[in-house]
Formats: sequence, C-alpha cells, structure tokens
Amino acid sequence: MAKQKSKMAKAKLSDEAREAKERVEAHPMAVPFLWLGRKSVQDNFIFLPLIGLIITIVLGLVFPPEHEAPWDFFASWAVIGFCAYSAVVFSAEPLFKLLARDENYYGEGSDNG
Amino acid sequence: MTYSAEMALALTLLIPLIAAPLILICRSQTNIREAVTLIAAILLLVNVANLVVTVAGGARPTLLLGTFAGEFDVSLTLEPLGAIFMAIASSLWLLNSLFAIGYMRGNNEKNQTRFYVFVAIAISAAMGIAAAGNLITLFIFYEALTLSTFPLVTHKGDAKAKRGGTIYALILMGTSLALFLPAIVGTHVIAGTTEFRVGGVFPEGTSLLATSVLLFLFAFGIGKAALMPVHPWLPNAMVAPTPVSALLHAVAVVKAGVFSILKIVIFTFGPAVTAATPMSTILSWVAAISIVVASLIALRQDNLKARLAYSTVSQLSYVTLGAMLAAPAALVGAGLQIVMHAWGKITLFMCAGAIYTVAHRTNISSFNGLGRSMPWVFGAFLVGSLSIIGIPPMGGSWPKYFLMVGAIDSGKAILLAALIMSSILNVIYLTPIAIRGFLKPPDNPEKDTEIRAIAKAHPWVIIPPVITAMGALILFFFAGPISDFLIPVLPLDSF
Amino acid sequence: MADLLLHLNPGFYFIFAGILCALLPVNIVRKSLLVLTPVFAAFMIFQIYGAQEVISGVISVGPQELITLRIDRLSMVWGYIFCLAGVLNGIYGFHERCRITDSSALIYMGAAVCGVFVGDLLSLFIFWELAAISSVMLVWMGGEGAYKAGIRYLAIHVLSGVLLLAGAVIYGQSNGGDYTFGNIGIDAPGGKLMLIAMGIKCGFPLLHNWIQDAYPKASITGTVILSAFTTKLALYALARGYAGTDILIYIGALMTVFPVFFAVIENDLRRVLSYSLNNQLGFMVCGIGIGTPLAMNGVAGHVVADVVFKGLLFMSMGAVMLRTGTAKASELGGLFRSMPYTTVFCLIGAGSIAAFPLLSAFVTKSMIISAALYSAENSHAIKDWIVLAMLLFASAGVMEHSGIKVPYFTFFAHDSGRRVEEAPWNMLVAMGLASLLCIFFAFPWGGYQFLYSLLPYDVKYHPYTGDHVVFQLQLLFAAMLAFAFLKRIGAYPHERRAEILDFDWTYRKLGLGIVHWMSEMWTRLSVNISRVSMRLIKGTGQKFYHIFSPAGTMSQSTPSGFAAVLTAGMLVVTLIFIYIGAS
Amino acid sequence: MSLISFFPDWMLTHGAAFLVVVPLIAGAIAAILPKRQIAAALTVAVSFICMLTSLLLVLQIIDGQTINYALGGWDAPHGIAYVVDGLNAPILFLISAIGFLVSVYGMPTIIAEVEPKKRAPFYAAFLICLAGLLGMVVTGDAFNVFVFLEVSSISTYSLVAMGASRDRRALTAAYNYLIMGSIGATFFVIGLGFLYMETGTLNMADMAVILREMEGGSRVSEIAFGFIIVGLGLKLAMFPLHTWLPGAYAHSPSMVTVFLASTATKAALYLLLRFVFTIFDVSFNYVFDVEIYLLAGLGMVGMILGSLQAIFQTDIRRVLAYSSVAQVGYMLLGVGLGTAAGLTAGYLHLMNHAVIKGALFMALGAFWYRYGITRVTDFNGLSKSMPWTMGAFTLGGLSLIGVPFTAGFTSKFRLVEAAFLKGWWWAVAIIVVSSVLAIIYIGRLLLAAYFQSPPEVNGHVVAKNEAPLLMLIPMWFLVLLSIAIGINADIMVDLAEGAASVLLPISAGATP
Repeated sequence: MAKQKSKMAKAKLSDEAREAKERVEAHPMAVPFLWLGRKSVQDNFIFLPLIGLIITIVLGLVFPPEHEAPWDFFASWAVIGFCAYSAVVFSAEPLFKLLARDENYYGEGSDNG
Repeated sequence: MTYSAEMALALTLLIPLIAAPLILICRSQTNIREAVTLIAAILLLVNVANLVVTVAGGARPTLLLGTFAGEFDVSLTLEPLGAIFMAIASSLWLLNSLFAIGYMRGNNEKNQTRFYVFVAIAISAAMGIAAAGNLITLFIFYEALTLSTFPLVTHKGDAKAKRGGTIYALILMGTSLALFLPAIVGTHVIAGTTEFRVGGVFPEGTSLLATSVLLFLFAFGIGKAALMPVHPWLPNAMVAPTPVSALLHAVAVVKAGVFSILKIVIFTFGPAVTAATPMSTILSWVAAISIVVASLIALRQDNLKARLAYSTVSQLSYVTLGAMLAAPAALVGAGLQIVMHAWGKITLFMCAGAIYTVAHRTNISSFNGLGRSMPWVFGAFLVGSLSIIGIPPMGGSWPKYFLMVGAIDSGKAILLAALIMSSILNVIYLTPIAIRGFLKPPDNPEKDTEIRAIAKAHPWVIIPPVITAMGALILFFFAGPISDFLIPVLPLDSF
Repeated sequence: MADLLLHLNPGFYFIFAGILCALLPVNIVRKSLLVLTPVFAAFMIFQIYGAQEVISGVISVGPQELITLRIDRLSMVWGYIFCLAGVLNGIYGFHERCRITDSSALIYMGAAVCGVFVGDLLSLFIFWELAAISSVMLVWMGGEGAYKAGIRYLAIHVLSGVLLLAGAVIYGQSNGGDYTFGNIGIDAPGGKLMLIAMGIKCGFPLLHNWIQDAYPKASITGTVILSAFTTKLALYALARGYAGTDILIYIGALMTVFPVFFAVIENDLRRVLSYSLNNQLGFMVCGIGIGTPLAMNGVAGHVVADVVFKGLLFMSMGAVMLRTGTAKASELGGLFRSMPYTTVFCLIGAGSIAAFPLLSAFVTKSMIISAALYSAENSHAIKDWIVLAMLLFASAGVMEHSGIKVPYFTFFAHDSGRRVEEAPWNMLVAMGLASLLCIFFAFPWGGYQFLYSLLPYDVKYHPYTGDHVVFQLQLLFAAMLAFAFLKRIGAYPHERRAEILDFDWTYRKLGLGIVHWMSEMWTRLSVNISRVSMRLIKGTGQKFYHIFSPAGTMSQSTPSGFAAVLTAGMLVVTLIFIYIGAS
Repeated sequence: MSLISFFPDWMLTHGAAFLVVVPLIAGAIAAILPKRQIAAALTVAVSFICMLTSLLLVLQIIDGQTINYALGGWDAPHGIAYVVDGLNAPILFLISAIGFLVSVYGMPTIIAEVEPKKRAPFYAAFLICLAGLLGMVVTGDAFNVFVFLEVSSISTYSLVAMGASRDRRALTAAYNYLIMGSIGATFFVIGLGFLYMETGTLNMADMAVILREMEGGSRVSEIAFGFIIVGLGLKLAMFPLHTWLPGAYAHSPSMVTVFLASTATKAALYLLLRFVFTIFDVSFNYVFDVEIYLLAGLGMVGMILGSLQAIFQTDIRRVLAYSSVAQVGYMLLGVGLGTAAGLTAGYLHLMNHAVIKGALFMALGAFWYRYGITRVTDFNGLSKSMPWTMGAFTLGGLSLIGVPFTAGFTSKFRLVEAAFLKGWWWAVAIIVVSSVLAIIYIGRLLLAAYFQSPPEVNGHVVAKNEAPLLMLIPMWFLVLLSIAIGINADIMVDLAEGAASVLLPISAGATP
C-alpha cells in the first residue's frame, strides 16, 4: 500500500500497476484486453492503418478501378480519405468557435447530465 | 297518443322543458333534483337517437307549433344537419350533467337549482334551434337560448360575473336584433318565405348585392358563431361555472351559432347562391383570419378557460369557413367540425373544471406536475387537445381534411395556409398544458400528494371528461357514417 | 376468418397490441407482445404477399376511399425491416417497466408499418400523424428536459402532416378525387407541398433540426425506437412518390455533407448519432433522386442496413447511458474495461456504418455510390461529378463521427475512471442480434444475396469485386491514419461541453425572440389602443351627454317663446316642402 | 258578429254620439260630486260604458262598413256628422279601453298624488278629456275636431297641473304644454280656416270630394295643409315639436301620464292620417312631398335623437317620454312610407305602442307609489322589492325593444318589412340602430333592477313592498295583451289593414 501511495505521489501510474488495479475492477471479459488502454498501444496504433493503407495501395495496382472518376489517380482514394478526414477535423476548431454556446443556452436545462 | 316521429320531435323540446319545473319542485331534495336532470337527459338521448334513426331513413318529421303575428309559422322540421346537432347536444347534456353534479357539489356552488333549471331550458332552446323549420323559428329559439343562458353566465353573481354577463347579453342580443333580424326580414321580403329548403329559397335573378348584404348580416348577426370581431362575448362568458362553459360554450350556444350559419347557407341561400356571392369570399377570409388571430390570442392567455375560449373562437370559424366555401366537401367538413369540436372541446372544459375542483388552479403556469396527481384528467386533456389540433386518429382530423378539399374545390387553395397555420398554433398552445402537468416537476410536491387524495373524492368530475375524450377518439371512425348521413342535405351534383 | 386476416394491414396488429398494452398491467405480457407482435406481423406479410402486388382493405369514409393495404416489392422491404427493428427494440427494452413506452412504441411501429402498406395518400396522412403523436410520447418519456423538445417535435410533425394533407388534397382533387399513392413528381399539383412534408420528416437540410433536437432527449429505449421508423417512413414515401426527382440528388448530397461538420464538434454522442442518421439519410435521398433501379435497390438495401446498424449504435449508446447516466463524450472514456460486449457491438456498428467490407453498409451504400458514379459517367455533367465527390467526402466523414468518434470517445480514449456494470442481458442480446445481422447482410456467401433478393428490382450487382474492396479499404485506412496522425500531433480537438448552434437557432432563439418582441409590442399596442379607444368612447359619450342629457343642449327646458319660434320655423320648412312639391 | 246581439238596439243606432255625450255629462256631474269615491266610481263606470260602446262600434265596422251618424238629425254638410270607419273605430276603442284601465289604475294613485279637494275636479277633468279625445276621433266635421281638440287639451293642461302636489314642476310643465298646445291648436284652426275658404265646407267627406275635384286646390289649400301638418305635428309630438312632451309626462300624476302617453298623441296621429290621406290625398304632389320627405324624414330623425336622449336621462319618466318621441318616429315612418304595408305597420305600431307604453308608465307609477322612485339610479334592486311590477316592466321593456313574441316585434317587423319592400334599406338601418338604442336605455334600467342590490335605509335593506292589486291588474292586463299580440296579432293586423284600406282605398287589403 505504501508503495502504491508513493507512486501516486509521483502522479504517474505505470501501466502495469494501473492494469493490476483495473484487473480487479474490470469486467472479466475485458481483462485480457486491458493492454488496449496502454499509452504505448495507443501511441503506436498509427501503424495499423499505415500498414493497411500501404497494403491496399499496393493491391490497388493489382485491382485497377473498373469505373474511374475524373480525379482518379494512383492511390487517389487514400488521398481523398486522408484529406477529407483532416479537413473535417481542422474545420472543427473554427466551427466550434462560431457555433458553440453555453450548455444552457436555450434555457431548457442540459439534457441528461 | 302514439309515439310518432312528430311526437318525438315535440318531446325533444318538451322533455327538458318539463324537467325544468320538476327540478325546481325537487330543489330541497338535491339527490332527487339531480336524478330528474339525469333521467330527463337519458330520456332525451333515447328520444333523439330514435329521431336520428328516423331521419337517417329519409323521413323529415315536421311539426307546426303555431302561427304568430298572422303570418309567421313557428314550425319544426328535422333534417340530418339538425339531427346531428341534436344528437351531440343531447348526448353531451347527459355527460355534462354528471360532470356538473361533481363540479357544483365539489365547489359548493350556490343556487344549484337555478343552474339545473336554466341548463334544462337552454337545452330545450338548443333543440328548438336544431329543429327549426324556418328562420323565424330559428331566431326565436336563438333568442331564447341567449336569455336562458344569461342567468347561467352570471351565476356567480359577483361584479365580474355581472360584467361578463352584460357583455354576453349585449353582444348577442345586439347583433341578433340589429343584424340577424333585419336579415330575416330581408330574406322574407326577397324570397317571400323564411322556410328552410334544400337548395335555398332565393329566386333566380336575385341581385348579388342583395345576397351579399344578407349574407353579411347573417354572418355577423349570428353572434353566437363568434366570428371576429363579434367574438368578445365568448371570452367574457367564461366567468360562468365550468359546467356552463363546457356545455354551453363548447356545445350548445356556440354550436347553435355555427349551426345556424351552416343551416342558413345550405337551406336559405343554397350552396350555389352562397358560392356565387362575392361576400362569401370576403367572409371566408374573415373566418380564416379569425382562425389564425384567435389562435394567436389564445397563445397569450395563461388562464386556462380564457385560452380555451379563444381556441373556441378559432375553431368555430372553421365551421363558418366551411359554410362560406360552400363546396359540398366544405359543408360536410363544417358539419363534422360541429360534432368533433364539441366532443373535443367539452373534454377540455371538463378537464379545466376538474382541475379547478380538485386543485383549485386556473392558470396554466401553475399546472406543473399536476398530471402526476391527476393522470386521468391530464390524459383526457391531451387526447382532447390532439382532437382539437386535428391529428389522426382523433375525430378532429376529418373536418380539416374536408375543409381542405372544400377550399380546393371552391378554388381558394390559399386558405389552406390558414388551416395549416392554425394546426401548428394549436399544437403550441394546447399540448404544453397537459404535458407540463406530466413532465414539469411540481412546484410544491406535498400539495400534489394531497391533491391526489382529493382527486379520489371527486370521481364525477373525472369520469365524464375521460368518456368524452374516448368519444373524441372513437368519433374518428364515425366520420364516414356522419358524412353519409349529412349528404342528403347537399346538392348532390358535385359530390 | 383467416381470409379476412389476409386483407388486414399487418401494422394493425401492432396498433391492437399497443392498445392492449395500454390496458395491461402485467409487464411480462406486455414485453412478450412487444417481441411477438413484430414476428407475427412479419409472418402475416409473408402470408399476404406473394410476388404480386396486393391491394385490399378498402374502407370508404364519406366520399373518400381509403386503401388500407397495398403491398408490393417496394413496401415489402420496409415492412420487413420495420418488423425486424420491432423485434430488436422489443428485446432491447425488455428491462424497462413502462406501460406508456410499451404501448406508444407498439402504436408507433404499427403506424409506420401501416404507413408503408397503405395505398392512398389520405391513409398515409393518417398514419403519418399517428406515427407523430405516438412517437412524441417516446420523446416525452425522456423527462422534463424533453418537455419543450417534444412540443417542438410534435409541432414540426404536425406541420409535416398538414402539409402532406394539403398537398394530397390539392393533388387528389386535381386528379378528380383519386388519392392513390403512386409516383407523384415535383411538378404535380401539390407535389411540392408533399415533398416538403416528406422532407421535414426525413430531415432535409434546414428542416432537419427536430432529429437532433428530440432524439437525444428521448428516453433510452425511446431514442432507439425513434431512430428506426419516422425517417424511414418518410424515405419510403419519397421513394414511392419522388423516385428520380433530380432535386433530391442535390438535397441528398448536401444532406450527407453538412451533418459531418456538426457531428465533429458535437459533444453529446446521441446527438452525434442523430447527425450521423441525417448523413445516412442523405445517401438514401440522393439515391432516390437518381432513381435508377440500381439506386433504388441501394436505397432499399441501405434502409435495411441503416435500421440495423444505426439502431445498434443507438443501442450501445443507450446501454452506456443506462449505466453511466450520460452520453457526453467529455464525460466518457475507457469504458471498454467495464462494458466489453457493448464495446464490441458498438465497433461492429461503427464498422458497418463506415462501410467496412464484410459489414452491412459496404454492400448497400456502395450501390448508391455506384449509381451516382454511373449516372455521372453517363451524363458527363460536372454537377453529377460534384455530387459523387460530395458522397465520397461524406463517406470519409462518416468514418470520422460514427466510425471513430463514437466508439473511441466512449470506450477508449482517456479513461474517465467510470467503472460500471455491463449492459443488461436483454440489451446485449438485442445488440448481439443486430451485430449478427450487420455481418449477415454483408456476408459474401449467401448473406448479401439474401438481402438483395428482397430488394425491389432485379439487378445484378456484385459488391465484392476486388477494386471495390481495395479502394473502400484505402479510403477507410487513410481516414484512420489521418485520425491517428492528428491525434499524435495533438491536432485532434478535445471534447468540450457546449450547446452547438444549428439552424434551429432561427426558431428557438431568433423566432422566439421575434415572437416575444411582437407579443410585447402587441401588449403595448393593445394598451394604447384601448386607451385611445376609451378616450374616444368617453369623448363621444361626453359629447352625446352634453347634447342629450337633461342638462344638455337639446333638453334645456326651452322657454315657450323659443318653442313658438321653432314651430314657426317648422311651418316655414313645411311650406317650403309643399311649395317645392306643388310646383 | 254574434257579439253585437248582446247590445241594445239604441246603442247600435246612437253609439257614436253616446260615446262623446256620456263622458261629457258625467264630467260635469263629477265636478260637483261631493265625494271622491263616488266620482271615482262614476269615472270607472262611464269609461267602462265607453269601452263597451266603442267595442260595439269596432264590431260593426270590422267588415268594412262605415257608420254615419248625423248629430241631432241634422244631416251633413250643415249638421255635424259623426263618422265611424275602419280608421277611427279601433282608436276609439283604444282610447276608451285605456281610459277604463287607467281609471281603475288611478284609484290608489290619485289618493297619493292629488290633494283631497282637487280629486273630484280631477275626475271631472279626466272625463272631459276622455270625451274630448273620443270626440275628436269620432267626428266627421273638421271644425268639430278643433272643438274637441281644445276640450281635451284644456282638460289635459289642468290634469297635468294637478301633479303639482306631487311635483311643483308640474305647473311649469303644464304652462309649457298650454302655450305649445295652444299654438298647435291655433295653427290647426288657421289651417282649417284656409281650407274652409277653399272648399266652403267643414264636413270632412265633402272637403275630400271638393279637394279631389280641384285636384289639390290652389295655394290656399296648400298653405292650409302646411298649417294643419304643423299644428297636428305639435300635438302628436313630431320630432322638433316635441318639447312639451317630456315635461308633461314627467310631472303629471301617474294616471295622467299613462293616459296621455297611450292616447293623446295617438289621437293626434289619427288626425294626421285622416288629413293627409282622406281629406287631402297623397296623389297631390305637395302632400306626397311632405309625406315622403318631411314625415318620414322627421320620423327617422326623431327615432334616433329621441332614443339617444332617452339614454342619457336620469329621470325614468323622461326616459320613457323621449322613448315615446322615438316611437312616434316609427309611426311617422310607417306613414311616410305611404304604402299599404307601411301604413298597416305604422297603425299597428300606434296601437301596440299605446299598450306597451301604458304598461310601462303604469309600472313607473307603481314604483313611485311605493318608493317614490323617479330616478334611474333608484331602480337598483327593484326586482327584489317589487318583483311583479318589475316583471311587468321587464316584459313591457322587451316589447318596446321589439323582442319576438311581443307586440313590439310584430309591428317593428312589419315596419322593417315595409321599408324593405319600398327599397328603403337605409330606413331599415335606422330602425335597427334605434332598436339598439332602445336596448341600451331599457337594458340600463333592467340591469340596475336585476343586478344591483336594493338600497339600504337605516341599515336595513328596503322591504319587499308590492304594488296594490288595483294597479297590478291593469298593468298586467296590458303586458299580457302585448304578449298576446306578439303571439297572435291577427285581430290587430286585421284592424290595421282595415285602417290602411280606408287610407289607401285603391290598394285596399293588398298587403304583399
């Protein structure tokens, strides 16, 4: 206990200790997957789509599109996906500034907490 | 004496009229007094049901009550439209009597005997209006209705009641004498008769100016139809005890007004003449504006009865609108509206009375959480509201459909806008009343628990509105039979 | 008897069951009804419909005939999927003890089923409105916070209903009283009104706000039920009446795009899902606009898929809300530890909506997009290519809000520290079934073929072509990469609690403000008018009083001399009259 | 008519003269009678006999015949002829019947209102007034009309003045009335003089024949017509010449007010009809002109202004007095319409109004009798303290407004119809407006009576104190009569149509 307390004082839980604690609390079925919560896993998650993307781009050469759009080029769908997604995300900030108001803006109370 | 259709027709007037002195005689025995009312109401209902069947079979029972001033027949002729009005008035009299017993006793109202007596007389007058065979008879019973309801409106006897009653009497008597009566005379002069005939009485070649002026006089002279701007009597009449408002200002009086207009359009002018008159276009606009403006005013009322009163003003104009459109579908719609609105609105008024009796609240803003203590009343109110708004499967939806068809048929599609706007406004001013009762937390929870207990002690203010609410719902499925019943009074060529 | 049942619209079973539920105090019987009625109704659809269009159940109301039963290939799809949704929702709500929810849910489902199986516009209107009032009960079951939203919901739906009625009446009367619901087209009399009516109900841009307003405020089960029927009924009506109407292509394309931007900043995940719903509806509206057999098949198929996966997503959010009490992204995170099954189901749902291969939208949405592509190829018109681009953009956008945002912020992301129970068994069963269906509908060996066999047109379309799978994956992987990348560099915005303004601001704030202002002005005006008129009346009264009262000019006790003069004057006047008359 | 067989033969032959002579002689006797009771009994008896006699006359003429009675056996044109026809017989009956009712009604009120020593002369004056009124209606001699006019007028002045013990203002009112009445009579007699100059006869029938032969005559007869119109207009309180009326009605004893309101103006109106339609003729341009424009026009002005003035009065008798001015307007409008329908309506209204106003003034007399009420504000709570009287007043008021089933409705309805038929829409509008004003001035009284509480005197609410039966019975008789007319006006309409057919012989009975 004392050890745990001192660690808490450091304000940073190591993944192992955290998982040990979580193991007690978590749903039994979730126990084998607690590693998903690790920071390293989350940080390295990026490689999963990257690899997938590379594979599909390569496969794209094998299976050329049957119907081409005027803008189609090599890996164009990947570019579209990436750009579209980024555009949406980058639009969030200005939109938020423009449209966000206090939660009780309409004076009807916030819905469900 | 055998029980013939004519006899039944006479009985519709006589039963309530005989009940009135009996009630007076039994004034010291309150239970017997109420029993007299109820028995009379049941007898009347049975009698009217019998008449309705007779009329449905194609018979038109006629009865000459007498001739006065040399040439004016006071005669009764029952046709389908009148039979329908009779049916709703008699059936709702029964339900309202039950409600009135609960209300009058629950609130310890004074002069209860007077109340029952005059209600009975008013019903008799309403029956007379329903069965009037000519304009003169109609006018006489119309005035009799005004006079007999006057003591009911001023029932409370305080300054406010007197003021309301004065306005009530002045507007209704004033418009009827100043406009309605001259219109009758004018009709008599031009057509040579005041009788009601299918297809109208005006000879061919009657000038448009004459029919326009007469239509104008009728539309505003029949103040009970509450077409703006002769509507203020209706909100002012809300000083009456709620059973009075319920029966008279949702059914008998106001429906007598619009019924008269409808009857005059169908039987005095004839739909064709009405439609040909430029005044009918103007009046249909007036009605459309009344519909919308009264709804807007209703929106601003916090007092429940005041809101309902303006809602009634708005809804009555549907009938006037239908009459002025004068297309067969519009006339059927107007007839249906009389029925459907009666059942819907009486529900709302009874609920208002129940809320007042149980919780002593009149302002909508104070209804928070009340629905949890009185779920049946607020449930009935919601159903009644939906019917007034005109959402299927409530009875109130059919008139709107028929009126729309009528507006299209008479080439006034633009008037659909008024109907659409009205529906939305109705949602906005009616639904929050019931929903507030269910969803908003009560301002004073302990009080509401108390109210729940009180509500148990007053079953008779709660059961009738529930019944009428169910009626408003069930009537949805009877629009077909009712319109079939009405069709014989219409010129059939365009139907 | 059995023969009679074949002429009965299967939706009526729901309605009967709903009425029964309203009267039944026994919870378990109600729940059984809730689950069994859809099964029975689906069975009856199967019995009634056998490859031929069935028209029956004609009732006449006055001069009008109502066709209460018409099943053909188009409506059949909707009928089945509504029954399916009914079963899922019934299971999902099994734990709840609420008579009003049960009965109004059944009536609502019944209204929707009836709505798709009726053959004329008036009956459609009746069930259109019945769906509105029964569903508003579900909204109101959300409690006090839903009070005003429910009223707005009802008002908007009533507006939609009366517009539909008005349009139908104009249309029917111009057709000589024929109200049969077939292809209407925008140019028919009343066509525009009905289009607007349907547009309101299926969330056309600027008419869409009721979805995001009411759905997140409804009760947990309520939202799930709501998401399946109202908008789909409207889609059916559009598909029936306006297939191939060009303007729908652009409306649909716009509808796919704009919710994406709102979804990304919205914090309430149920509202995110509502925007997502809107965005999916956009695909279908666009498909209806294209109107080719392929597109219509895509629409029908996507409706089926959408009901299931959108229901699944709402269910998972509902489960989370049931356990945590909130659906705000800012309050959630890391829930996979406590709710692993829900997490999996949610991910399946997310994958389905994002159209991962082997998951349902992949086989349905692609039909719509392909149809858009083919029509662009055929026409070579720039606007058609723009539409296609918008659809593609929206597909990537879907990945953002539904595919990643919803599961990520709920189940992963920063651990909120909430340790809750897994969802109740009935919810898990419902979600599990839905997940299975998501997989089944896209199952390459028999699954999608079954789905396709239900669709209204016989079209050979193969979703699992190499290029389709590859390029779809390319798109999705790229989007995921972008997410991970932006997250890594910290460019991905945090979830913040806020009320996001949408078009409903115009009526909830601006409109209300104007109304208040006008009401205030009215008050002042009426005060002034009454003051002026009082003064006028008083003034006139006074003037009259001065003339006519006992003290007034006319009644002053005139000296007899004056009276004599008056008489003389009168004589003069009379003589003048006589003189004029005589000469 | 089998009823006729109940009457003795001499009455059949001498009825017309009997009608005038009996009250005249009785008046002289009453003046010297020592006791009031005997005078009262005599009055009641005489007026009853007059009523029966006039009833007989009505029964005789009802099938259209005319009774010519040469007074003293001297035939016209040299002697004085009494002529009873469809036009004047109903009025004779009206006057005598009201006279009878009033004399019954008056028994209690006289004690309260007239000084003991003036009571016997009061009855004498009343009987003479009755004789004068009957005389001026029954006579067929134009100068005789003037004589009886003066007889009735002079006795009326004294009757009005006898209200002095009740209200000192009666003296000024009587004086005013005297002056105005004399001017009227003078105008009338000047007119007669001119007419005599033109035609050389005083017998009405002869005058009529001669004037028709002369096709209206020269300027002289025109001027005669003018004088007669103004003179009679003053007597019948035609609008701007009505100034004597409110005072006279307001301050005279109750019984006199009732009698005056019901009969005096009616008799004068009868004369107007007689002169305009039978002596002169509407086919003369100038008569037509005056009828259409002046009579109808002033009638309508009177309807509105009289009603307006009634609204603002504080004294209840003045309210009804001004209402009478307005009601005279209705009758003049009927006359002015000049059609058979219009005349029927006007004539009907004449009779109905006599009944209605009689009842109303009787009720007012009863209010005064019990509570000394003269002001509108005193009406508060009267429905509780005098329910029967107030009930009669209410019904009478409704009848005055013209609510269906009352006499007022019958005649107003016909008037409106006649105006429609003539195409005078605006006249209809004026009738309507005037009726609405009537609602206001009557409604104001009714509202106070039914809605206000009775006043408190010394902390006690005033006790219920109903009028004596002798007042109630005549009052209710008139009220019920008005209702009866409202329900079945056949007899009245027949009489009115008979009168109209006398006035317009060409279109006789041709009511559309």
